[in-house]
Parts: sequence; C-alpha cells; structure tokens
Amino acid sequence: MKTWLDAWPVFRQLTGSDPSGRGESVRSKRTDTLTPRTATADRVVQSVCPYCAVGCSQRVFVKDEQVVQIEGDPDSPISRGRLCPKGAASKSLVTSATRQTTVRYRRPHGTEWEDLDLDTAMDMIADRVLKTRRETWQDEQDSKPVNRTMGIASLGGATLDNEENYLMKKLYTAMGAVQVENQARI
Amino acid sequence: MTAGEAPEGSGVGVPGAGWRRADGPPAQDRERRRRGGGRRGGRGEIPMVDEAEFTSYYGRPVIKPPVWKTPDVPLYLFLGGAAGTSAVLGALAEGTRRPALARVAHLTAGGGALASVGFLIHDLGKPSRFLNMLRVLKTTSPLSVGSWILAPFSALTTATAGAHLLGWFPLLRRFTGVGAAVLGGPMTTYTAALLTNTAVPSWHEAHRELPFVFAGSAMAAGGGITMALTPLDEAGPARKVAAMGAAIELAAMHRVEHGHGLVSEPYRTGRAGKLLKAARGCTATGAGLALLAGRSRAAAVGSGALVTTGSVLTRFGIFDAGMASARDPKYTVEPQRARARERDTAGSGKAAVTGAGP
Amino acid sequence: MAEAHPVGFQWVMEAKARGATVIHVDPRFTRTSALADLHVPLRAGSDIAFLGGLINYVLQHELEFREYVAAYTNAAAILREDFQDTEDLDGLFSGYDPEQGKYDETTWQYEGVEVTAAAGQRQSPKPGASGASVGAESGQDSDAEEHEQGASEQSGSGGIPVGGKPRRDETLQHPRCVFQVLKRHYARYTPEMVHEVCGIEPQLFLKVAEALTSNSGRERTSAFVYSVGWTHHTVGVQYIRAASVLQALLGNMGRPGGGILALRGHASIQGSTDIPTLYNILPGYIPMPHAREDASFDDFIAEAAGSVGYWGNMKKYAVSLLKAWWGDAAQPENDFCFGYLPRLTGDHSSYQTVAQQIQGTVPGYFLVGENPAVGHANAKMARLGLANLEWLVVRDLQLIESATFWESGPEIETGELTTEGIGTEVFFLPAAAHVEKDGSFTNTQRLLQWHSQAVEPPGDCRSDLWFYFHLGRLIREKLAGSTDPRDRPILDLTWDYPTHGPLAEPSAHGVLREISGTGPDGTAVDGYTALKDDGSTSCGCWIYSGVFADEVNQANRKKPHLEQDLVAAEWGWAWPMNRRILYNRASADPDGKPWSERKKYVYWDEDAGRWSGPDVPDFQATKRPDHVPPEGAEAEDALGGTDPFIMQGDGKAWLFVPAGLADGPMPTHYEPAESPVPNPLYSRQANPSRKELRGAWNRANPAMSDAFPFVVTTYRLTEHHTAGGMSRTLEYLAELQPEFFCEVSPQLAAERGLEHLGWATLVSTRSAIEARVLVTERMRPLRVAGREVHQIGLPYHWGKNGITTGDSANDLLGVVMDPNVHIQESKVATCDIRPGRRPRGPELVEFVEGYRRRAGVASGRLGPNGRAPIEERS
Amino acid sequence: MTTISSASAAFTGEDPGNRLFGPVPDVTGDRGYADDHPARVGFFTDTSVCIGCKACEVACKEWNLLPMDDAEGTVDALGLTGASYDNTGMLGANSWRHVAFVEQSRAVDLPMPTVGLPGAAGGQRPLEDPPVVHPQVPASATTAEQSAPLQTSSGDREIRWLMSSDVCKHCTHAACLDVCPTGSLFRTEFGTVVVQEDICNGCGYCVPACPYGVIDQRQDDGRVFKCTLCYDRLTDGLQPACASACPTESIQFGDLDALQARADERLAALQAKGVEGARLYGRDETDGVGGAGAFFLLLDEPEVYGLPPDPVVTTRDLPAMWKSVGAGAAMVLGLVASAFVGRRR
Repeated sequence: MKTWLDAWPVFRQLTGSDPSGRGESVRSKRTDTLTPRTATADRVVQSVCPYCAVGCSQRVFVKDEQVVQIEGDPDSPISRGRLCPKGAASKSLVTSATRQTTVRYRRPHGTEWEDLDLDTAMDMIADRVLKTRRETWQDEQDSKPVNRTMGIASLGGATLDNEENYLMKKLYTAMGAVQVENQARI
Repeated sequence: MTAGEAPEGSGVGVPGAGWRRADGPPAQDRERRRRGGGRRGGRGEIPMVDEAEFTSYYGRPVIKPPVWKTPDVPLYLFLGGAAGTSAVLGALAEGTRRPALARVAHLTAGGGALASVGFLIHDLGKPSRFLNMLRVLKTTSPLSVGSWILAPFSALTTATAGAHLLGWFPLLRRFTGVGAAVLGGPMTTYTAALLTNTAVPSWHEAHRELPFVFAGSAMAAGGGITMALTPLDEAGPARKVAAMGAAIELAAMHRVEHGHGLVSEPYRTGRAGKLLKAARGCTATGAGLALLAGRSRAAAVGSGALVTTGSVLTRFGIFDAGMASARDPKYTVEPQRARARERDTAGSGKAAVTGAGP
Repeated sequence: MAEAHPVGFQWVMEAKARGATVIHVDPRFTRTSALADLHVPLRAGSDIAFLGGLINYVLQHELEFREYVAAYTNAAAILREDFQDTEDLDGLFSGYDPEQGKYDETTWQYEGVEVTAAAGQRQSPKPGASGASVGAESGQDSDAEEHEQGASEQSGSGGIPVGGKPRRDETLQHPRCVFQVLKRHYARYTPEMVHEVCGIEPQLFLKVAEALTSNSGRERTSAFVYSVGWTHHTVGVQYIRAASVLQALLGNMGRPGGGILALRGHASIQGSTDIPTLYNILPGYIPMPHAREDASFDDFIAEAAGSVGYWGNMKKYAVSLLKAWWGDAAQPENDFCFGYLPRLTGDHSSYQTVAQQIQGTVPGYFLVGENPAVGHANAKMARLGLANLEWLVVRDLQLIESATFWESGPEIETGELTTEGIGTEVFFLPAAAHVEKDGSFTNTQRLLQWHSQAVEPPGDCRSDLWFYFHLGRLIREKLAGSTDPRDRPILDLTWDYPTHGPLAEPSAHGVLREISGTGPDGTAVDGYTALKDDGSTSCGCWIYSGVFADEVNQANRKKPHLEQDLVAAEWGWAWPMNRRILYNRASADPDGKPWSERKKYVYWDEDAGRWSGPDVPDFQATKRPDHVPPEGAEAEDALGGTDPFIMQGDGKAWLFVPAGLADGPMPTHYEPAESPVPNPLYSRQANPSRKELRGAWNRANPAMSDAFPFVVTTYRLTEHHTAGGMSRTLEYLAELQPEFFCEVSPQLAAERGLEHLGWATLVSTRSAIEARVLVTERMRPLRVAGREVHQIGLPYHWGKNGITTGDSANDLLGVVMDPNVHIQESKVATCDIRPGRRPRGPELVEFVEGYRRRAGVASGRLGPNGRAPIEERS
Repeated sequence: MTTISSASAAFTGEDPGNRLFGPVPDVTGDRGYADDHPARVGFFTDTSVCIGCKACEVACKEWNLLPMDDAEGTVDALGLTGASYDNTGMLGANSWRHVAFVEQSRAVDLPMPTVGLPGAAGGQRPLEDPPVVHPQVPASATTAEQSAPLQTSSGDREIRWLMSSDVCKHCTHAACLDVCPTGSLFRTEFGTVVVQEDICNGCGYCVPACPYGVIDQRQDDGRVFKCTLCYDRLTDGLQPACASACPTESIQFGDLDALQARADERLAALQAKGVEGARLYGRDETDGVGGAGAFFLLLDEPEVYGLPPDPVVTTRDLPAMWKSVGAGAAMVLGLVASAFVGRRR
C-alpha cells in the first residue's frame, strides 16, 4: 500500500518537500533512470571529419556495432571539440536511410538498375580494365616512347585517404593510365 | 582604423538608431505563398502585418497560438458551464419540489458533464493518458484544479442523472445532487482561468472580467436549456436564471470587448467579431423573449434556444479572438514595448527587462 | 571563411578578441563579413587590380619591410636587357608566341644566369648551361602540331631550378633590378584605377591599405586567407602570386601570424595533391616524365632538379619512389624501372579528358567519391562525356547524379539524350564511410591526422583501399602468366599488402609505412634526409617521409592540446618533418636574431650552435646564419645562411618569377574570360595564355555582350557540401537550405522585375537554369568602368537527386582554364536573368539556342547521343 | 509533513517566498531538492560572436533524434522561408534550437581614414600603440573580450547581419511548468525545465502559456517537446550538444552565476567599444520571469529577433484570476438560489 501510494505524486506532494508539484515530487521512474547513450556505448573511437579541410577531430560512439553518436573531440588543437553543421551531421551521413549498401548495375542501353554481387562486379571490372587497356594501348606517339593507355580515366574525390590515393596512383600508373584527376584541380 | 574604435561618423549610441530592415523586401510586405494550408484547427496562414509602427521577426508570432482544437474546446467550455448551472438548478428544484425542473436540470447537468469530459479527452494529444490529469494537484494550474473539480462533478451528476432516469435511490440522489450543485459553481468559472492563465494577450488582459462572462454565459445556457425543456409552471427559476445570466454575459462581454485598448481589438474584428456580434444578438433577443416566456411555451422554448445559442457563440467568439491575438505579433509586442518604455522613463526601481541598455 | 570553414573561423574570432582587425574582401556580404570589421565589396574577377593597388601603395609610400626584402627576396636580382614588361607591350610580356598562345621565358631570366629549360619551352634554344646542370638535347623543336604544352607540366609544382645565384644590386636602385621593374609594373595601379576596375571607393581602398601596412613590420604581421574564390579564375595562379609578392614585400612570410593560408575545401584535398591522383605529378610533387625529353632517367632528373635548394635531391626522392613501387625489380641497371612510367604528351587534365570522352575515345571511367554531373564546370558537358563511355565505375555513399544521369539527367528531360540511347555500362559500388575504415587525411595546414575504424562497413560497402587493392590483385592474377613486356610494370609491382578482418581489408598502417619510407635494413626512416639515390632506400612520398619514424604512426598521435603549447607539435604530423610554419628561418633577421620579441619564433641559438624555437626549423639545424656556401656546392648545401626559401633555386622569395609560370613573371590584371566591361589597363581583354576548349558543348559568352550583361559568381553555403552528395541527402542539412536560390540586389530585382521568393531563369550560352530569388542588400551593384555592374550570387550545391533538389549552377558555367594548373574559371562569368521559371523539355534547347544567335555565338546543337567534335583554335 | 496551505499562495496571493513571481535565489531547492543539489546551470548566448552556421541546430537534432520539419513545424516537409538564411523559422517541437537572421543596413557618409595620407615619413612609420594584448590569454580564451564593433562598413553603406541562436529560456518562473496539469513538466535537479515524455498527455496547455512561444505540440505525435538542456547528458556530467558544437562559443554553458558574471563583463566591453544596441536579455532576475536560465546578449531590440520585449509569467496574475473565478462561482450559486426565492409560480 505504502509503495503504491508513494508512486502517486499527489501523495508525494502532500508528504514531501515539493508541495506545489513542480519539481522533485512529480518525477517519473523513467526520469530517475535517464542516462545518455554516450555513457552506455561499447567503445569510443577518435576520427576526423570527412567534410572540409579544417580537419576537426570527432569522437565516434559505438553500441552493438552501430554508430550511435558522433560529436567533436575536445582534445584537438584545431577544433577544440567543436563542429560545424556538416560535421555535426556526420552520424546522419553514416547511418542515412538512403545510403546504398548493395552493388547496383546498369547494362548498356538498360532502363533500370539491376543487382550484382560484389565479387562478380569486381571480376567484370577487372576484365573491362584489361580489355580497354589492350585496345587503347600506345607504345609510342610521334616516335617517342609513351607506353600508356588513353582509354582509362579516373576522377577521384578529395575525401579519399592518403593511403587510398597512393594505391590508386600506384595501380593506375603501373597500368599506364595517365588521365587520373581529382577534385584538387576542379 | 585599429580595432576598438567606433567607425567615424557613426557615433550614434541610441539602440536601434537608424537601423532598419534592409531594402530587400522581407517576406511580410507581400502575401507569402506558404506550402499547404494552416496546421491544426484554425492556425492557418501566418498573417501579414505591415510593420510600420512596430518591429517583428518577419511577421511571425511571438508566442505560440493555442493548440486546442475547434470545436472541441469551445464546446467543452459551453457544456461545462451549462452543466454547472443545471446542477445547481436541479438541486434547488429538488429542494423546492419542482420535480420536472429537477429532472430536466439533473439530466442536462449529467449529459453536459459527460459531453464536456468527452470533448476534453478528445482534444488531448494522447487521449489514452487522460488519467494523468489526476496524477498531481497543482494550484498553479487551472487545468489541474479544474480536473479535480470536473472529475467528482461529472461522477456526481451522472449518478444523479442515472438515479433520475432509473428511479433508484431517490434519497441518495438528493445527496449527489447537492454535492454536484456545490461543485456546479466552480464548474462554471474555472474554465475562464484556463484561458486567462496563458500568455495570449486578449485572454490574459481580461482575466478579471472573463470569469464573470463565463458565469453569465453558463447561467444563460443552463437556464435557457432547462427553461425550454420544462413545463411553464415549474420553469420560473430557470427563466430568471437565464435572464440574469444573459444580462451579466452581455455586460461583462462589453467590458472585455472595449476595456483593454489594443488587445480588445480581436474581439471586435475578424471572425471573432462576427461571432460575438451574433452572440450579442441572440442573447439580447433571448433575454427579451424570456420576459414573455412565462406565458407561452413557444416563447420559452424560443428564448431558451436563443439564449443558449448566444452562450455557445460567445464561447466560440472568445476562443477565436484569443487565437487571432496570439497569431499576430502586434498584440504581444506593442503593449509590452509600451509597458517597458513606461518603466524605463519612470526609471522605477525595477530594472528594465532589457538589461542595462545604453 | 565563416561560411565554408566555420570551425577554423574560431581562430579569427580569437584573434579579433585580442584586437586584430578582420577585413573581408568578397563580391558578396557573407557570414564572414558579418563578423569582420570591414567588408570590401569588389567586382568578381578584379582581385589582381586590388592586390596590385596594394603593392603599388606599399612601393610608392616605401612601406615595405626593407631589411626583409633586401635579404630574403630576389628584389635585388638584375634582369636581362631584352626583358619587356606589359607596360611596354600593352598587356604582353616579351616572348609571347601569338599562334601557340604561349610564352617563351628566356627573356625573363636573371642576367647572366641560365634557368635550365625544364621550366621553359623545350623547343627554345638553350644557351650553354653554366653550373652543374647538364644541357638536354638542344635544338629547335619546331614541329607545329606540338601538343599544347603547358609549361607547368614540366615543373610539377615544386620550386623552379635556377642555375646558381644572379647578379644583385643590394641598393635596389638598378633600373633592371626586380624591385624597380616591380615598381614600374604596378605604377598605374592607383586607388583611382582600383575604383575604375574593382568598383571599390578610393577611401575604402585606402582604409584597407592603411590597416594592412600599419600592421606589418618587425612588431606585427598580417595574414592572408583565401580559397577557391582566388583559384577558380583564368588568372588564378597569378592571384596567389600577387598575394605572395605583397606578403614578401611586407615581410610577412615565414613568420607567426603571417603568411598565406589556403583554405582547401575537402577533408584530404591537400593529401590528394601531395599523393596526387593528378595527371601531371608523382607523389611528392615530382613531375611525371614527358614523352620527348626524358630519354634517360638522368636527363629527367637533371631537367627537374636544378642545382640549388632541396630540389637538388630529386634523384634520391625519385629513386626511393621507384623502389617503393617496383621493389626488387627496380635496379640501377634499368634506371630503377623508370621506363615503366607512362609518359605525358601535354595537358591530360580533367576537362581535356571529358572533351575526349564526348568523342568516345575514352571507354573506361572511374568516379571515386566525386560528382562531376553537378560539380564540374559546364556540368552538361560532363554528363555528355558520361553518356559516351563504354563502362563507368561509380564509388560513393549515395546514388549521386553522376550515377543516375542515364535515367534522370537533365538531358533526358530535354531529349538531347535518351535512356535507351546511352550505351554506358554503369557499376555502382557502395563505399565505406570515414568511420568504417582506417586511414589518414591531410588537412589544409599539411597536417596528417589518422581516423580509426569504428565499425565494419555494412553490406557490400567497401573502402576504396579495399577496392583498389583487390582490383590490382585480380588484374595481376589475370596477367599472371603474361610474357608481354607491357604487363611487366603491373606484375613487378609491390602489391603484397597484408589484409585483415572479415572483409580482407588491406592494412592502411602498412600503406602509410610504405609511403613514409624504409631504409637499407627495412626499418622506417626518420625523414627525407635519410633517402639515398643508390636504391638502398624506398619511400612512397618523400615529403611524407618520417610520418612512420620509429615505427610509430605519427599521424595517429592524439596528445590533448591542453597538454601542449600552442604549436601542439605532438598532435598528428605535418609534412615536411612535422614543421608547422614553412620557411620559418625568415622569422629571424639575417643575423639569426628574432625580428622582435613579440614575433619571436625560430632563431639562432649561439651557444647551442643550432636553430631553435617552438617549431621544427625549416632550415638545416646547424647552418650558421652567416654561412656562405662553397663554390659548386649541390642542393641544400648551395644555400647560404640567409636563404630561408629552401625550395627556390636561389633560396629567396620571388617577387619576380624568372621561370615556371605560363602567363607571366608578374601578376597583371586581365579581365575574366567572360566580362561585361573592357580591360581599362591594356587593350588585351583577357589572359592571353588562358586555356580554351572549343566545341558545341562549351560555347563562350562573348565579352561585353548585351545578351549577357550581368556578372555571376558561384559559392558554397555552410549547410551544404560541394555537389551535395554528402549534404542534400541528409535530412538535417537539407531542411537548413531547402531550395536552390540566387541572391540579387534590390536594384537588380527592380530593374528585371524579380520578386523576393519568386522564380528566376538564368541563361548563358551553355544552358538555362531556374532558381528561387532572394533579394538582399548583401549583393550590391558597383560602379565599374563608368557604368553600373550588377552581380548575381549562385550557390552550386543543387542537383536532381537527394532530399532537396534543384538545377545545378554549373550548368550555367563554361570551361575556360588557367594556363598553369588548368583550373576552370567558375567564380566569375556573365549571364542574363529574367523572372519566371525556365522552359521545360525541348523548348529549353531552343530557348538557349535563341540566346546564342542573339549573342552572335556559334550553334550549340549536339549530334546523336550528345556527340560534337572538338573544334581547333579558330 | 508540510501542510497544503503552503501551496496556497496561488489562491491567497501572499507570496513572500516569490513562489509565483520575482527573483528566486535557489529555485531548485524551492522545488524540493536536497541542499546538495547541483548548482543551477544554463546558457549564455553571446549573439555578437554568432556566425549563423547552425551547428547548434544540427547537433541538437542529432543528439535528440528529432524529425525533419519545415518552417511551420510540418514534419518531413521542406520550405524556403525567404527570411534571409533562416529556413527553420521558429522554435518548435522538432526544432529546439533556431538561428535567426536579420539583415539591416543604413547609409553613412564614408569617413576618411583616420591618419592623414601616409608616406610623409620615409620607411617604417611609427605605430600608435595598439590596445594592450594579453599574451598569457589561454589558448581557449572563451569570450571575445574586446572584439571590434559589430556593424561592418561596406562601401557607402553599413550593413549589419544579426545572427542569434534562440533556445528555450528555462525560466526561473516557467509558465509552461506552472500550468502543466499532469506534472510532466518539472524542475530538474540542475534547475532546468524538462518535459517527461512518458507522462505528457498532449493537453497543450503549456503551448499558449509560454511567453516566448518555445514549446510546441508535435503534429503526428500529440505530445509537446522542447529543449531539455540535454538533461540526459547533464546526468553524466556532459556539456549539452549545442554548446559542445558551437564553433565560436557564442553558446556558452555553465553555472548560471558564472555565466551572468561573464555576460556582464562582455556587455561592458562591447559598450566601451561603442557597439550600439548591445544589451543583455533575460539576465536580470527582477524581470517578468524571475530571470532566465538561458539568457542572451543581443545587439538590437528583442522584438527584432522575434522575442517579447517585456515577457511576464502568467502565473503572476493567477491569484487575481482565482479570486474572480471564486467570485463568479459564488455569484452563480447566489443568483440561482435567488431565482427560487419568492412565490412559487
């Protein structure tokens, strides 16, 4: 009986220290057990914002292998824990509902997207690279050695990691592709 | 120009000196094409006010118009008032051996109370949690106090009405009737505090008169309904109550419509103005007819209907006036700016809200 | 800066709190202007007149920092007699070849010193080379159809090799010394001329000049901050040059609180030029070899290296790179597989490639996190290129416009293309987000910062590291047995990166370690000074060498800033050698003492016998300030104690560029390619050596055309990101700026009947787009060349896909490029604007064709599937 | 055991402890929390350093998982408002932070630069000494003490682009809290005002009660929502999301008294620099709501930003309301009774 009565705020108003019912006496059980999702996260990972070149550091909170929060990292001498609207929207960027998670394929002259599994896609792309490379190979031009292909071009974004850029330049150059460009120029 | 130096030639220290909104035509001096109609009941188009005499943020409301839905809340106000008066009429009729009047009054009270509770719950955003209304008893909240009035009142009146209909427990009926009557009084006027205890300018400024408007309107409604449904011989008191109610309602409403300067304007203009004009017409003619109602049943029914419709229209009118005064920033900003300027010039002890302006 | 780099702007606010004056120069009053002390509205495209005016103000009133200029710049160097300035040749420097539209730089040399022709036109006869550089095959290379040869392809973007020290007049009085040439060149850039060209009132201009000069010198330094507002012009490189000249004259370079900070727009755009997925350079700004000259590796090194400055070690860097790529296959005998590198034959930049794609000669295309269908200037041209590919691989987080052009592109609406007609095979491979992969970004301060993987990528999403590693693996497997010499470069590649995790992700740490470089014993080197040219060391990118010193990923250092000093050297790692302010030797006077106590930074510590200070000295630590290099010394040994600019051939800051720039040694005002007003300084309207691309898909608005009377400039908003793929698809950003709009002044709105929040159609010879109208006083008409010029502002984020959609501003712009780096002029163009929405479907094509006729421009009609030939220079 | 009468100030009107109106030094204590309750915290928003980037709006929505809405609060809809760069429009159930943009301009005759045409003296001109700079100001100097005047001269006009991030005021006397009939709105141990979403039944009474128009009902949900000053983060000692994100620390979070002291300093500094129109809004504890938990430094009249110039909590007049309600009720009882007096007819 006592506990049931205690659960009724009116009773707590009459017997407690908050008669007007505007504070301590009207708290619900859920309010008393409130905790932020950052406190219940499994781990925190330090990362860097993918948007502009200021390079603000971010803290990524993960719970059950899902990103639950991304906010500024106070340790950074550049951003001191702060973020801009885009950086603050990093969680939406990573968990966006319209983000693609499967390979999409459009056949030549096709009218809609089709599915394709990743390994087949990789294999098809490798074949096309070799086929185009063979068809457009130039040993020399104006009697000067060039050993290259002008048939394969690449336009890489500037949100690529240094390591990704490095493998791209290394592979493209070894394949003889020179028309390799990126957002740094446009 | 090193930092820290006021730009030459500007040196004007008065706040807002010469600054005015940039030439680019802001949204408010032309009708803005808004996507889709208004939101919930009655909020509708953001009104475009010309900004000549006061400043606002692109014509947007300063406070939020009430989210209460029409017709739910005006009817809830009307029915609560009618039920309250009827309960009192019923108990007194019981006491003075007017069985027909008592029966009609108690049935009106019970039906009115139930309908009032129904509309209140229907207006809730989460109706399933209506019991939370009795979770606390807060004297700072008219709706909390009101719920603690409405709950027992509707229980008692439905019990009494049930007893009347089924003919059981005649003695118990007398006690529940009296109990309901006692709560009937506050039932008619707590709803006024519900409206006035908000930031809505036209309601808040009239917080001394609105309870009396609601009281009069409740008497007119309660009296009118019982008068119409009760045989002439027993309907005497109902007639008197209706007449008195109508008179009070008209008088108090006049004060509300004219007594508060700018914030009385919404009562006289727009839809609210039309509603209240009609209400005055109905109530006045209804009251006039009430004098003849003693002699002919048709006149009684006519007068009762008119007075009751007047009461309903008054509730809708007051509701709309409040909404209009909340949606238009002018009614919030100008009175407050005037009040602040008075206080600044008077240099009274209370520092101006706007802090130590230069 | 508050618009596109808000968190960086906190430091401007801190400076302002300590009394700094913030001046914002921009055609538009932006959120940066709102917090600045002074906003200087100028006509888009007239920045060199403004900066030239400031240079002239400094020189006329002798407000330059005299000791700094005399000791650390090439002000005293004396030029050849046959050099002629734009003042003498009405807008041209000496050595201009009208047919080629290019300069021959020979007459720009210092007197008595040869600049190895690496930087100049190879075909110009090269007088006998003195100094160490071995002359390449000389002789006039005159075959006419020589491919367009941008001088800059030769030189990468590092320092330009100069053969030794020029003759100098320390009193700076000699009529042909750089100082006097500079004075004459800018003599006509008076405040009145600035008003005529830029539309800036003289009093306002003097206010800026006064603030800048009074805040420079021993006690105080001023900084310039710029972004693509300067680079996206046909004279973009010269904009930056003008600021460099001004900052060198005021002695602000290499000093704390000074310098020029480029605010780059993407997380690792600096990284994308350091380790360049760019056609003209190899990692570390080593130039890609050219088809003709580099018969041998040594020739290639000799041309690019020069003898003085750190570029002198080019061979060590190049050998180490080739060893990193081809490992054991790279031996001294085969020039360390130098032959494996493909050769360039001219300008293969992005817009050239798109022009070739439209011809159908480029079957394959990879789009890796970029959206040219919205983000490229003349986005319609980019879409036509996509429509004429054989196969296209798009790797992105969302289905961007560049992946769905065949289904919902604007050209499908106008009927110029049909879905069935487009033969491009499209692979869309979902990419991993930044929290789903390890890796490093290089921010705009050259700082490498590591981001660690927090979660595995969902579904088929993979990192680009995964994609390219496995693509390479597949290709190598398919070529395994090949004996074709063409396949050797692929098969000899070092490609055995360890993989880990459920998705077989290659180790990003391992790749960064390869980039940082390893010594003879296979352990990580400490920095590029440890690199050898005998093949004993390998290093993926010499300027990043040392990021893995002591086998520790220095980019992953996260020591909280409150536990460090303001320089915070133990957070991340800045290239080169974790140095934070470049050329910081200049923060000390010639004797090594700080210029002032307030601006003390790097100084010579006599008793310690080395340079010291809070930052890593950008100088050989133990080289005394009074060191005089011995005769014939090589590379950095050839630099004296008072040569802070260690990358330059003469160790000095260049007020005058003797070689290496395609459009002149000194910044000169030319009108933008599309301008409503004539060039008041010279009869030459626009930059004579600008790069043009002619074709039906890239018509140009004629200068001073009545059909296109208004200036249009493009920019970004804080709430959106470049082509919108990472912001218009997110709810919380889409609702902050929900529709494509243009900003016009009340005067223009009145003149053209535009209504606030109404619709407007903007037209150019490329296309017509529609936008909502925001009438605002933040855009102002300016009085320029005696008439009122209206400017229109266009944010360029919008496209057909995402939560908020709209027309793309880039459909309006054409492609005309800067001759040095081939960046397009998308910050200023002309257009017409009229109220109401644009025509739909095929009428749009007719509508724009009508404008072309009225403007006297050739037709823009396209052939089947959008094809149209590239027209040679008429 | 306290008697009910102590809660009767609302009826009786005697309110010595300022339970309904006027300054309250320890509002948390007055609401029943033990003496060791945390200090009252709040926001000081210094709009003179706000760059209008809206990081606060996004950080708040990301933390509180709020739905997307347009300027009228219509969920999942988009709308350009035409109010300069403000497309959020107002505070509401789905926008707990709202950055306002006001473009202002005025003509001014272009002043000649302060110093006569330089160049008279050769070489380096002597420099008048700049204002004292504090070298030891820590790297994380939070307030911009002496930043320069806020209107930017731009050619022959001066343009001012006011930006301000509006938020719930967390008033000392919160009308929303007072009128809430279910006890969903309550005073937390940090002195902030929070809606308990598991209690609110959507009666909507708080919406018209708020003098600033902050709290609103979410259309398809029925309950009301507003800024909780990140109550869940506070329980773990974390700064609210908006204050953590704000790039220029225009939004400062901390103990209310510390913030008030810092705000006074900042106001004095700005007025000394001749920044016209600088004033504090909601800092004064004798104002109509007993001082706000989230107060502002504004650069113009409050109504220019859409804020009420002299807001007063409606609870101040509640005693008068109950009096006339009581009188009305008594009147009804009396008059109806009088109708039964006299001859039976």
